[in-house]
Amino acid sequence: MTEYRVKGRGRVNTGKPVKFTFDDRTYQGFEGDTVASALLANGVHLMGRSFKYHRPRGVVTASSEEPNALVGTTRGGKGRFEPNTRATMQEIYPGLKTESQNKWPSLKFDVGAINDRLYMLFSAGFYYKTFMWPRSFWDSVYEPFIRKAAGLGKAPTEVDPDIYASRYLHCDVLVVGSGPAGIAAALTAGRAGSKVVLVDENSEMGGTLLSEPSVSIDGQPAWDWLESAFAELDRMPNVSRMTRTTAIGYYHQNMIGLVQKLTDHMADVPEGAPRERMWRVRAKEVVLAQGAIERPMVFHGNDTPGIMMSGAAQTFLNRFGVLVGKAPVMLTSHDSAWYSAFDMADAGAKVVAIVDTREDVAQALKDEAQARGIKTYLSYTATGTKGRLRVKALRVNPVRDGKVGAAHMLFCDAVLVCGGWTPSLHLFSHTKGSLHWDEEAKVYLPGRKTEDVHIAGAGRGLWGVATALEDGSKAGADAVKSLGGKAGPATYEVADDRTGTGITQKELPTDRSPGKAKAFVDFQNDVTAKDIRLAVREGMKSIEHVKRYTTNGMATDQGKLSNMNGLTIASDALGKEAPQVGLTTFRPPYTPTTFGAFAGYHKGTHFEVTRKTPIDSWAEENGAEFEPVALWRRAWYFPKAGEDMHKAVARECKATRESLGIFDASTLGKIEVSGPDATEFMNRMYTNPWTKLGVGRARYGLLLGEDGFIRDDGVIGRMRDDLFHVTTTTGGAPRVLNMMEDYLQTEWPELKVWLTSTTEEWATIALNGPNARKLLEPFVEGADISADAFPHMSVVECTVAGFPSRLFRISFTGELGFEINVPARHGKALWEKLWEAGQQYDICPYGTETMHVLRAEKGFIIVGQDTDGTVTPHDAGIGWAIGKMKPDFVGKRSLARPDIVAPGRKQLVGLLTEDPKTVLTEGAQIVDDPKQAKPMKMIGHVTSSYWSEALGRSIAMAVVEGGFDRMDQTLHVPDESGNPIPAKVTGTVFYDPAGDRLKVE
Amino acid sequence: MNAPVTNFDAVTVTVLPPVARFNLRIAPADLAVASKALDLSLPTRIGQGSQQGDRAAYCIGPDEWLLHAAEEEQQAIAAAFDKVRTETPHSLVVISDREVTIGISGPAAVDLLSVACPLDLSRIPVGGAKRTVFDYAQVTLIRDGEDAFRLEVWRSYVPHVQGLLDVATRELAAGL
Amino acid sequence: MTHFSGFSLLKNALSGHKNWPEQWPDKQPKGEYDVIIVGAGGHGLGAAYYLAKEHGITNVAVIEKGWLGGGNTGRNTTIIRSNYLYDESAKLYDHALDLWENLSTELNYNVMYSKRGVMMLAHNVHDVQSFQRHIHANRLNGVDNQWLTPKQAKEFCPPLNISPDARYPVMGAALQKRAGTARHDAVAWGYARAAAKRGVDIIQNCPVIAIRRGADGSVEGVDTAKGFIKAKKVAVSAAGHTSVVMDSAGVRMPLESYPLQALVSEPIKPVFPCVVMSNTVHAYISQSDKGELVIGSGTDQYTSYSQRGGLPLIEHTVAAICEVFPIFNRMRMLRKWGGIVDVTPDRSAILGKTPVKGLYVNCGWGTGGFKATPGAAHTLAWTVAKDEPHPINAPFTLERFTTGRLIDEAAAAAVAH
Amino acid sequence: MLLIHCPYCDDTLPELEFAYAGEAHIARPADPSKLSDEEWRDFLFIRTNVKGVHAERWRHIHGCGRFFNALRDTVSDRFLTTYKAGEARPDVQTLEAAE
Repeated sequence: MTEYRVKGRGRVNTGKPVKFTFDDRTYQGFEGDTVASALLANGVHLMGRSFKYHRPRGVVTASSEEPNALVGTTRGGKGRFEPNTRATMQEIYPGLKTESQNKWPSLKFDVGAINDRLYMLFSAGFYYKTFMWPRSFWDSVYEPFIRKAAGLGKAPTEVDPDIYASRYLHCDVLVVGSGPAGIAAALTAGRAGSKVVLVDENSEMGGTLLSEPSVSIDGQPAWDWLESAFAELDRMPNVSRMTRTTAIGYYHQNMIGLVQKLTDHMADVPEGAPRERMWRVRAKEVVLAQGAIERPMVFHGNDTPGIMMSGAAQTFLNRFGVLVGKAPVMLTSHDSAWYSAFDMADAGAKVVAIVDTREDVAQALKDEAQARGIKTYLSYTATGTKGRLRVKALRVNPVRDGKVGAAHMLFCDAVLVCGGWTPSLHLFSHTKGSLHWDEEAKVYLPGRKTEDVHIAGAGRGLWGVATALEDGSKAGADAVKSLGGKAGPATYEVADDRTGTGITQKELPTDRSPGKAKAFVDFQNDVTAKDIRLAVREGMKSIEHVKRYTTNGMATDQGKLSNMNGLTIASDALGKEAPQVGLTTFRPPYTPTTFGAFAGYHKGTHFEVTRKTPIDSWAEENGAEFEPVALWRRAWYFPKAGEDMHKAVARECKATRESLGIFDASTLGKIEVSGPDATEFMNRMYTNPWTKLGVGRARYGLLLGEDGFIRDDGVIGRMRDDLFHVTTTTGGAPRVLNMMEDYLQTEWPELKVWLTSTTEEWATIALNGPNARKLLEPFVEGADISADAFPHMSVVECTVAGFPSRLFRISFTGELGFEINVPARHGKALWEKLWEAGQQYDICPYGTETMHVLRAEKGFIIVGQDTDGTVTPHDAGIGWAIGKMKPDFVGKRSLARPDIVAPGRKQLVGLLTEDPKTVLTEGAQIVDDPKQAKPMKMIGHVTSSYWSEALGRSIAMAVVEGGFDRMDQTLHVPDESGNPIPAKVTGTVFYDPAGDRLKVE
Repeated sequence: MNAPVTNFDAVTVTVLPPVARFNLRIAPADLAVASKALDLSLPTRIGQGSQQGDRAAYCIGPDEWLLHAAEEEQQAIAAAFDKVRTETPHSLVVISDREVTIGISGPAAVDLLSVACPLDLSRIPVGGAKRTVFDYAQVTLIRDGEDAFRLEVWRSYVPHVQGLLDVATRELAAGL
Repeated sequence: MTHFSGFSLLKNALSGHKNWPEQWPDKQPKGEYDVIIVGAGGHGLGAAYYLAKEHGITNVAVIEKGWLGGGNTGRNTTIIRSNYLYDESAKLYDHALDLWENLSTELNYNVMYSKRGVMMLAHNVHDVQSFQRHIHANRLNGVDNQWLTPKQAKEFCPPLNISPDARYPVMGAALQKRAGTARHDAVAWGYARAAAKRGVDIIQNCPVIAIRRGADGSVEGVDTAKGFIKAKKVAVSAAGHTSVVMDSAGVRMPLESYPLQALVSEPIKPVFPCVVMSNTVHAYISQSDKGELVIGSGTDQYTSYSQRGGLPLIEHTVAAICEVFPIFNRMRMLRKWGGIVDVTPDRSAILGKTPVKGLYVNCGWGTGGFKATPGAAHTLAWTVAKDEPHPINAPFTLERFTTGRLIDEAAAAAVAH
Repeated sequence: MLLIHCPYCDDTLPELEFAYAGEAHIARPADPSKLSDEEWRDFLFIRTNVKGVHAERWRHIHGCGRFFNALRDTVSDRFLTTYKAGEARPDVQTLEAAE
């Protein structure tokens, strides 16, 4: 037993000692301890340094709103370090390593504390007023200096090896908080048969009852009652309980995010177990029973280690069996601190005094204090402390008729304060529900609701165990009723309930110059009462301005401790009531939440879907390099030993043009457009005319947006009078289908047409090259694919290698070409058969890069590369694809807009560099006069640019202002280093303009 | 495709053998014609299903049905519908290869699906089906029993969905 | 109003800071002004400042429904850059950048403009083509923007994951060295203080009910919660609420307002030296001078004024950050908030005159408004003062949606094929 | 994450199954060629962007696939009702009276 541990108190397992380290020193606590309770048990209060002044700081709370005791933790091993962990929430386990933060060289001696001496300078808004002279110093000196000073803990440096999980959960009633109110709500709703989920952020449930063992409920001591209540809840199959589970955010329509910590308290973590799990709960009704948060008191030196919340001291004593001090002074304006004093006295502490700012308190309290020999000072203020690393004394003065009298010292080893209680309404605020100001209690309480939510207990400003139980049960019953069920609130017999009252106030009156007082409001961010008054003086009249100007409430506790004190002081300075000054909005998450928990499974290979074709595995086995295209990964090129991309692509191009290439086109979008009105539908959607396209023939189709710009294209085959096989670009498939459905469902519902995506029904293999037919013919049954019987731009249903197939004769390369569609499961088998048989023609697999080169040699555009969403069919030189006779089609009207028909639009042309060896950079800009000064007049840019093996020179496509009228003009393309590269404007068909290569017999 | 079969006592995940699968689009008024052609009366409410022997039909849209049958029946069924196409316009598209079916069964089946399916699974009736999402993938979820489901997943999304199911299965096995 | 200087700072420090005056008085409206600006964000306050400073028009009121700087100015992720593609955009944002560089001195208010460099990641061949197009265009426009190899990118930003096996491998990056961040609140406060000093009235908590027009159709003034205020010129600079205000003047806008979410992590010691943007995975990140990682998300899919925003989007954004910077997986989110951004069909702003005489508008900045603040404010002031377009804002008209001369940065980024 | 009632499925389902599709009741003109540039601009680009009850389109894209309309309060994001494509916009007063 360490010297501050009290025998017979607390719920920690004294049978199970646990060793852990803090700043490399080993300490012992017990199973059930937090880092904070274990360190306190060892007499350690100093746990951190503040943000701005690096002042020594001790733990001030026993809960998740802790602003001071933030430590770095790791269980050892790579990548498991994390900063800013609350010592009050982190349970200890064997092997846990923790370290203090924001200090150098040591926690006890920190050079950064020099800032504290410059306190007078570092006032609110300091940065905005200075560091401006000389101007040049900002970038080079001041700003780097300021950034160096930033931050609390160190960033992790390794990749996190842990797994994070997520789960959807649907329930009738979600109860947040497992104090008396929450438990009562869960019991009532559970008994009524509702599907109930009860959650609490702590490692065990019970809330205040864990710190109030002396209360008895229905004749049982509080802790026994808890046991039986949990037992009953656990017996109900419709109720589940989750500890270490924080409700982080309240989203639309009763969706609540819960984060459950699964392994951070374990010495040995089970294989495959996630560290945290994000629960996305959809609850029909929500009960918020989050209790209230104790308010600090604002006075000079109120941040000295050893000063903490009185409720925290009570929790450390009763839940953890730790006396935070042996000679504490209580400083309060609320009865609850008196009870803490009594508990500590009863546990063997010598309570030096109870200092209360109120003029008087209930006689019963005074009697109990007297009975324990505790001095009491009523109508007193605190004006200072002694001690730097640990409080040694509290300086107190009487206040008579508003006048602060002579000071005297109360020597002590701890000061336990209570400035009142603030209902915890953070989640309620996430719903944008309104808060109303309770003039009497000086707190905000829940007002108008926007969701199906009930607030119970201290969250509604109610006080005491009996009231909480009653109110919680009522909330549970209300929830059941709004679900259409029946439930009456249960009643509870409560004895020894310690209810109380109190007041809240601004910074305490003092006999010192307020200008010199360091009376902290936001401990972590070092915001003092003086800073807040200064902000108001400088015209910051809304609490949002005060917050942003002083950073009050922006620390990692998000103002849980500081907002109300800050508001009280600001409104006092403004001479207004709090509601007129406002309240800063609480934002999710309720407490800081691990990124990993949000990312969940979406890490590495699961970060995003990677779609793979049926032939993908062949490409992988054959050494393909891949490129991501939309969600797909596509074979980019197939390098042989020692080849870079350019060598490989040159080889693939040559092989295809000279003999035979094979290409996996399975990613192309495919849509089945069928129904009696299919032709009419196609006429309205696409620019081209479809009426005269015969069955068994195919045509290039062009799709515009209603704004007249090119959206997508693809070859479309007519399978039957009432059936089209539409192909789209790889990335465009989902968009095109959605766009078609939109027009069909909402604009032309009268058309009898149905659309079905068949992208993944078919594997698509493209064969290109003079030997394409020679290879394919022997495999084909049920169709004659000879040149005359099966001309260019035809489609037929047949079998290929015995597989049912839709066979197209089309060419995206300018060579004799076929595209074979077979049911996806046969794709790889067919590929392998063709591959085998193709060896006699030196068949060459090629990827997307070669495909791009071959099509560019023929001047075929790629939507999204040669067009960019501002290009019309005419701009792209494919005006021929527009059905001139058609009255209307999607985008037609926009083509008549003034600036679309105006001269000087950018048009797609070919570019041939004067030096055939020079390959232009895709994206490079084009100018008329390379000698002009910057900013230069740019007349276009290079959209596609490749080395053409077939032509033995470079080729490029570009969009150029008035390009069609610039044929044979020489333009200039400045390269990376600005040297202009001369290039001649040409047509876009570089290779085989007559198209003879298609006419292979 | 032969995917690994992962399981522990509470849940089993398997890739099921292919079936003949169709997407049927037809005006509800003409439903009788379709029922006749399929020789199975089609359900009329979205989410409902009807089964008979190897044949099953699930209503997944106001004018959309997912049809299942034994592979060898594919051509016969296609032909039966083709006969009535001109007088009763509709669209029957073979999608046997578009999706791959993953079977998920066992006491923890619902938990496993809940890792990435946002639906309240308790509201999906046995014998019913729904198009929905599993993580980033669109799927059709079919319920065969209290703790037996099928996920029909577009072929190219299968590696992603299976990978997730694999991670989640190990997570369930860890018991936290 | 005290001039901020080393001397005034020291003097006040020694006197316990008791003597700092108000940075701007909280005014009640007069009956009439020469110009009324609706919306006291950085844009509106800036316009008022430049009207007074550059055009000698000081009888100006800036009317704000809430607190100044409380809208998108105080809610954005403070990224400042000018490496835009089209000449029109590049000129406008670069004009802003020139003003940013001198703003602290000009306003005698440290807006903490930090030239830490903005790096945009390319994750696929299409990104590379698109970034090269930007870089070449920027260079010829005299805008700084350079191409980095993955290795160079990692040298510039050490936490970056450049493994080629990543789902979205880094294939390179475009870096604008001159770009960076600024302290968003200070921009609004600095302009407010400087404008007030020149006689501009800043009227807070005064919602505009309607813009009033006379018989001849021209602007007469605005009806507000504090009564009617006369003015022959009214400039609307109300971001997400522009549609509502303009509608009251009978002008319908090509705008939609979407929720945009952002978040910060807990503060950590300096680890992230620059700004990194990845449009492909939707991740925008920098580290504030306080040590928080400041992270921007994409817009939700539906229009909204609720400032709430959904969880799935945030989950995706955080996942994206952890994908590109895996060491941040154990960091914690401290605070998440939402703003309302007004988006035009071509993702470019509308800035200048309207069909209504005396009515001017500055809107449609989408997610990019903060970086434009000084440039937009400066050229809007010109247009209001002279009743004619400034050469730089001239292309950003309402008419372009009729004629089809769009400035489509979004489309120019196009789509993967 | 919103919950949305699909009028075709007659079921209330998670937003993840739906895609927003912009303002509702902007019908494509029968003969666009008859429209002035201004009228065409209005059709293409001008939106009410109302702060309050907004008539908008959604598609149950990962469900039944239907486009439908909704009335949603853009200040609270609360849905007043959803209705099938082609149906007239319901009257807000009667809706709120019905609640």
